[in-house]
Amino acid sequence: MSKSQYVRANYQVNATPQLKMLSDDQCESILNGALEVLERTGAEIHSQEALDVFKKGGCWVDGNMVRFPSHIVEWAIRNAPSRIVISNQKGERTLFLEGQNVYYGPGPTNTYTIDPFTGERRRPRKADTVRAAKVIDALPNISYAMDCGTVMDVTPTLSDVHAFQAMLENTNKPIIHWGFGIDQYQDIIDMAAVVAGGLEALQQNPFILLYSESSPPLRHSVEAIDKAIFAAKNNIPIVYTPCTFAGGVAPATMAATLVIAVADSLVGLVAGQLVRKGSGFVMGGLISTMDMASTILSYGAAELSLLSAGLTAVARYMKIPMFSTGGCTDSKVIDTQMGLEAAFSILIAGLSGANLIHDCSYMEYGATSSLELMTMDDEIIGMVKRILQGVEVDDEHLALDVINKVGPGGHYLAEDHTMKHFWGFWAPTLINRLRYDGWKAEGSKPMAQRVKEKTQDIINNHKPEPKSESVLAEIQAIVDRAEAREANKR
Amino acid sequence: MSNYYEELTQSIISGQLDRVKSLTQQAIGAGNNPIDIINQGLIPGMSVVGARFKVGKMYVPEVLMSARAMDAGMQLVKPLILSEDIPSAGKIVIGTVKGDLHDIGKNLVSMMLESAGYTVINVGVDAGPEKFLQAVKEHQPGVIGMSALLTTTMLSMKDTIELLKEEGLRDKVKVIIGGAPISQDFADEIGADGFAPDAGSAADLCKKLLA
Amino acid sequence: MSNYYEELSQSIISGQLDRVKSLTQQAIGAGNNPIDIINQGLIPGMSVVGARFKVGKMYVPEVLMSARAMDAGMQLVKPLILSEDIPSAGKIVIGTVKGDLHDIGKNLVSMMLESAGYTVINVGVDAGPEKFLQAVKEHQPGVIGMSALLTTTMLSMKDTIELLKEEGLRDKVKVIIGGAPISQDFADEIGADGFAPDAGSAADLCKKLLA
Amino acid sequence: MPVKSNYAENASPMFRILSPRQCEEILLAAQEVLERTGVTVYDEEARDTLKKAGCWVDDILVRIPSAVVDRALRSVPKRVTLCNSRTGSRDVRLEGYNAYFGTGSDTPFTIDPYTGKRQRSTKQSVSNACKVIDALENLDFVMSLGIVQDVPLLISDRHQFEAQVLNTGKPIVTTAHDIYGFADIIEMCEIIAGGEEELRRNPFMTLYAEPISPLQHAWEAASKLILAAKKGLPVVYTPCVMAGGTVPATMAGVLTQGLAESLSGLVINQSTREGSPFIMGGVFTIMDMATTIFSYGSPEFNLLMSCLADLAHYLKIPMFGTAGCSDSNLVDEQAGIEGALSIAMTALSGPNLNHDVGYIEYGSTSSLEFLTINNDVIGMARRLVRGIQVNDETLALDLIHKIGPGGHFLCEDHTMKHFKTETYYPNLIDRQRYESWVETGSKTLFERANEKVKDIIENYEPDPLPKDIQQKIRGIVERSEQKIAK
Repeated sequence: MSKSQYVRANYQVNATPQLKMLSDDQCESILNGALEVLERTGAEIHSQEALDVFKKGGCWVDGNMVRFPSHIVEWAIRNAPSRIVISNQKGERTLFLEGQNVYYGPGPTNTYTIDPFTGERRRPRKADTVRAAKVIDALPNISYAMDCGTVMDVTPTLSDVHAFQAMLENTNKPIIHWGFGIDQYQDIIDMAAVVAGGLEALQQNPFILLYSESSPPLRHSVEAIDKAIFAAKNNIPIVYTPCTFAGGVAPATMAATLVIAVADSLVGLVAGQLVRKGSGFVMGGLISTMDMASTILSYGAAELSLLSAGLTAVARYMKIPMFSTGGCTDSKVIDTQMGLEAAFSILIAGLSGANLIHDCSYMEYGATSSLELMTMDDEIIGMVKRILQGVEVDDEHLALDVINKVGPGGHYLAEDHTMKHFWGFWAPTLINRLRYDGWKAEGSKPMAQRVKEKTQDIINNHKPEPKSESVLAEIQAIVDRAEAREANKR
Repeated sequence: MSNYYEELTQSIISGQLDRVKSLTQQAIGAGNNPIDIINQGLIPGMSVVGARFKVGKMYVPEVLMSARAMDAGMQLVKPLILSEDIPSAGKIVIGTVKGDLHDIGKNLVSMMLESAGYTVINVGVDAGPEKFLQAVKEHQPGVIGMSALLTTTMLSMKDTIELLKEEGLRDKVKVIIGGAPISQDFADEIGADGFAPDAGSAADLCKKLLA
Repeated sequence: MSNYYEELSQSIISGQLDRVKSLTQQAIGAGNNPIDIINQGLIPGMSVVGARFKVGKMYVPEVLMSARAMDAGMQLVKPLILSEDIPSAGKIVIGTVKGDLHDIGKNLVSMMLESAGYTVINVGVDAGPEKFLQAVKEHQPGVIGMSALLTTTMLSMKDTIELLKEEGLRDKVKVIIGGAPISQDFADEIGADGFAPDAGSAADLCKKLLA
Repeated sequence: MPVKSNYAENASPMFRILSPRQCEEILLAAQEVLERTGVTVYDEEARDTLKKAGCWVDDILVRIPSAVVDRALRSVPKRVTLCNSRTGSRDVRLEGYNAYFGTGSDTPFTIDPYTGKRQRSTKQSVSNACKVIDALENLDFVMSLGIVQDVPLLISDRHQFEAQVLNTGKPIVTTAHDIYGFADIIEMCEIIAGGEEELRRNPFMTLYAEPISPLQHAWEAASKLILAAKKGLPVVYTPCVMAGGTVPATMAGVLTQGLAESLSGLVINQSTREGSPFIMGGVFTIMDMATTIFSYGSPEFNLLMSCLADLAHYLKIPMFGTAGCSDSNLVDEQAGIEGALSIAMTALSGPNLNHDVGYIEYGSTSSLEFLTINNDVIGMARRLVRGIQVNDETLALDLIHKIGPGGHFLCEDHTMKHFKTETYYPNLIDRQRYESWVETGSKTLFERANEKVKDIIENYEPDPLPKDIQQKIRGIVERSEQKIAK
C-alpha cells in the first residue's frame, strides 16, 4: 500500500517557523511591570481634555500627573479589538491586522531625503512624496504607504495635509499617516472620506490608520494624546507609538525599556477606550537603544530587532495588533551596512509576527529617507517571506519515489517532480546570481546600481490607477480650506 | 494544408511532450518532408528556448522539458530519414576528468548541448586522458569538453591535451573546459581552445568554435 | 607633600564619585589652594574625558559619571572660594522650544556643557521666546542654546532671535541651535550663530564662540 | 521579595522550523532511502566494513537496513570539543545549541585587499586570511579561506595546513586531498599537540570530507571517514546538495536525501569504530534554475540550514552549518543582505560549527572585508540570541519611578552598570551622526572594513608556534614535495 493512503496520527507540524522571543510568563511580568508603573509612577499628561477623560474614567489625576489603577488598564486591554481590517483605497479588505499576519511598509517624517536621480541629500519636497507614493504603489511587498519625509516646500503646518494629498493621488494602497494636530487630522479624515465615499464608509472600511507619537518616558503631549482621543471619537483606528530607547528615555536594561514602552502605549489605549469602548488601537513601537558613543537612537542595532520582537510578544500576549520596525539602517550611504542592517531587522520583525512593520525606507538613523532602500527592502521582504513559509513535510514533498528513481549518481533536472516544484524557489529580481563572467559581461554592477535603476524606472514609468477628477477636486478643495485656515492663524 | 510547424514550435517551447508527439505524427501523416519537420518545426522551437534561457526568461527544468519534447519528436521523424541526412550541429565528446565523480555540471552542459542540436557522446565521470582519446578516435567529434570540480583533478585536463598532441589529434578537435575552479587563464595556460563559465555559454562556445 | 592632583584627575576619569570626594577632602586638608584643586585636579580630568568621548573611547554614561564625580568635588571646594573666583568657562541658557516636549537631547547637551566647565541655566521644555528673553535678561549668558525635534516647532527658533533683536540684546549673546531637523543651512537662514549636530560638538561650538 | 513558582522563561529566543514529529518523519524517510535505494561506495575497505556491520552490499551499491542506522545513531557521541592549538584551552564545544562561526576553505579565488582584484588564492593569501581570522573576536575556528594554488597542487593540502597552523591558534577544520594528505596533516598536529594520544584527547583539528550527491561516497571521502575513526579524531561529513539538481526540488526531499547521505557516512564512520567523534554536515541549497549556480544566499538555503539544525538537535549529533556567505560577485548591499540573513538564522537555530563566513560569488571567491564585516554581524546575532532577561533588576521599576515622567536615564548607576552588557557595540558598523561621518571621510562600510583588514595584516601577530615545531612541520611538507618529485 502506498504510504500516502494512510493518515498520520498525532502529527503536529510547524506550519511556519516558530520564533518566541519571550515566554508567556515573561510577557506577563513585563505587562505587570507596566501596570505597576502606571499605578504607582503614573504619566504626565499635557492635555486638559485628556485629563478630563482620565478623571471621569476613574484614574487618579493630580495636576497634570495621572496614575492609572490597574483594573482600568486591564479593562481597556480587554475592550481593545484583537483584529482590525484595513482596506485599500478601492475598499478591498487588504491588511488583516490580527494574529501573526505580517505586512511591511515605509516610514514617515524624515527631515532629509536622498534624491534617487541626483544622489543629493536634501530637504523633502511634495514632489518627493509623489515619487515615494508611486514607488510604494509599484512594489509588491510594500503593503501600505507612509509619507517618506516631511514635505518642506509647502506651508510648514500643512506639510502633513499636502503629503496625504500626494499619497492619495499616487497610490491606492492603505495609508498610515500622521498630523501635527487635530485640525490637520480633520482635514485628513475629510479627504479620506471623499475617497471612501463618505465618513461612515471610511469608518466601516478604513483605508487609513492615524499615527501618533508620545514622548517617553511617560509623557504625553497635547498633540499625541488628543490625537488618540480624536481618533476614538471619529472611530478611525490609530497607531500609538512611543519612541523608546534604552539608556536614554528608559533604563539600559531591555526588560525595563519594554516596561516603559508598554506603559506609554497603554496610556494611549486607555484614553481611546474611555472615549469609545472598542475603538481601533494598534500598539506601537519604535524601540531601540541609544548609541552611547554618538547619542543617536539606533535604527540598525541588534537591540532594535531584539526589543521590537520582545514588544511584539507582549502585544500578542495582550492580543493587540502591533506596529513594529524593520528595514532601516544607521548607514549614511547605500552600502553593505545598509543591506545587512535592513536584512537583519526585516527577518527578525517578520519572524516575530508583528502585524505592521514600518520604516522600510529609513537610513541615517531615521534622519533621511531613501526610496532606493525601500526598493531594496522590497527584495529582502520577498526573501524573508519565503523563509516565513517554512517547509512542508508530506509524501509528495519527501519524494522518496523520485529519489529512488534517480538513485546514486543521477540528477533531478529533467524530472517532472522538479518541473512541478522548482517554481517554489523564490525568484530574485535585484539579487544577482549570475556567474562571475556573466556578471562582468553585464557591466559588473553592484546591487546599489541595480536598485537605483529599478527605482528610477518605477518613478519614470509606473502609472498608478488614477482617481476620478471629481474626487481629486474635492481633495484639492479640502487642501485649500486648510490653507485658508492656517493663513488666518498667522 | 497545414504543415503544423508553427504549432510544433510552440509546443516545443512550452515543453508539451504529448502534444509534440501528436503534432509530429500529424505532420508526417500530412505528407510533410521529415527534414522540414525538423528544420522548420522542432529546431526553431529549441532556438527560441535557448534564447529565452539566456536572458533569464526560461529556467533550466523548462529548457529540459522542451528538450525532452523535441527528442520525442525527433524519435518519430528519424526512422524516415537516412541517418546521414539527420541534421546535427556537430558531435561533442564530454566527460568529468579523472579522479572526479562530480556529475551534475557536466550533465547539465551535455543536455544544453543536445537541446542546441549537437550529438553528445557522454564518457561519464572519472575519465582519464585515454578515455577521451579513445572517444575521439571512435567518434571523431568536433569538440571535446572536460569538466572538473577540484583544483587537484583539473590538472588532468592538461594531460588529456598532451596525449592528444602525442597522438597527432590535437588539431583535429577543439578542446573546451569548465567547472568551479576553471578560468580563462587556466584554459590559456594549458592550451585549451575555450572556457565556458556555465552550461548556456558552453553551447555558444561550441557554435563559435565549429563555425 | 602630595597634592593629590594626579590621583584626582584619574578618579574623575574613572568616574569614582566617593574617591573624588575623599581625595578632594584630603587635598583641602593638606592645605592645597582650592582654585588649584579645581584647575589642576578636577578640570584636567574632565578634559581627558571630553577628548576620549570625542574619539569614541568613552561612552555617554561614563562621561556623565565623571561629570557627577567632578561636581561632587566642586561642591566641597566651592565654599572655600569667593563665588566670583570659581572658575567657569561661561554661562549658557538652554531650552527646548515652544510646543516641543522632547527633553533628552537638550539635557544631554546641558550635561556635556556642564562637564566642560560651563554654568548652564536650563529653562526646560516648551520654552517660548519670552522665556528665553527673560533668562537672558536675568543671567546675562554668553550663549543661548535652543533645541527642537519637530519641523513645526523649529520655526519658533526664529521668533526668539527676532525678539532678542527687538529688545536690543541680539549682539549681547550668541545663539546656537540643534535637534534632529536642524542643519547648518537652517541656522544660517534664521541668523543663528552656530549649529551643533551633537552634544559633544555643542561644547566645542560654545568654546569657539566664547573665545 | 516574592518567589515565583511555575515560571517558564525563554532565556534565549526559542526558534524552530520543524516540529519534533516532522524531524522524525524526515529521519524515517532518510532511513527508507538507505534501506531501499542505497548509496554507492567507491572504497573497498568501506564496503567490507559496511558488510560486516550488516549492510546489503551488491557490487558498489550498499543498502543500509534501518537497524544499522539506529545503532550508529546510538553510538555517535553527542558532543565534540575542539581546542586552541597554542593554549590547549577547550574553546569550541560542539554540543546542544552552541553556535560557533568560522570561514570556509574551498574558494579557488580571493579578492586582494590591496588591489581589489580577484585572483587565485595563494599560500600568502591563506596566511593573511588566517591572521585576520585569528584577530577577529567573533570568529571561533578556521578554514583556509582559499585553495593554495601557487605550490605543487598534488600536495597543496600540506602547504595549506602549514599556512593555517602557523598563523592562528584557533581550531582548524582542514581539507585534505586524500588519506595520504590527511595522514601528513595528522602527523603535523600530533607534533604540535605533543603526541597521538594528546591530540585525540584535546583535538584542535577536525577533518572535512564530503560525499558526492546524489548518494555517492567517493574513495577519498569514505577512506577519510575510516582513517578519522581509526585515529579517534573528529570528522566533518557534509553533503553539498542542490534542490532540483542533485536532490529533489522540494525542501523535504532535500532534507531527506541530504540526511541519508550524512547518515550513510555516519554508518561508515561508526562501523569502523563505535563512538568515534562525528560532526554531521550539510550545505543544502537550491540550484538557481536561471544561472545554474549552487546558491549560497537564497532564502531556501537559510531555511534548509535551520531545518537541518533542527534535525541535528533531534538526533543529538554535533552539526556543521553554513553562514555569512553570498552569491554576490562583490561585497555590496547584496552581500550584506545575504550574509546577515544567514548569520541571523544560524545563530537562532544553533547549528554548532558554522563555516563559510567570508564567501562571495556563490563560494568561488573569498573576501577578507566581507569576513570582517560579518564579524560584526555575528556580534549582532549573538546579542539577539542572548535574548531579554526579565527580573526585578532588569525591570527596574524603582528606577523608573525615581526618574518619573519626562526625565532621562543617562546619569544613573543602573545605566552605567548595564549599558555595555545589555547592548552590543560593533566595530565597523557606523552610527556616527551624519556630520561626523562626513568629517571622517564619508566612508562606506566596505572602505572601513578594507582599512581594518590591512591593519590586521600589517600589524597583528598571532601567537607563534615554537621554532622547533615549525621546523618539524616544514620537514613534513618538504617530505611530501620530495615524494611527488619522484
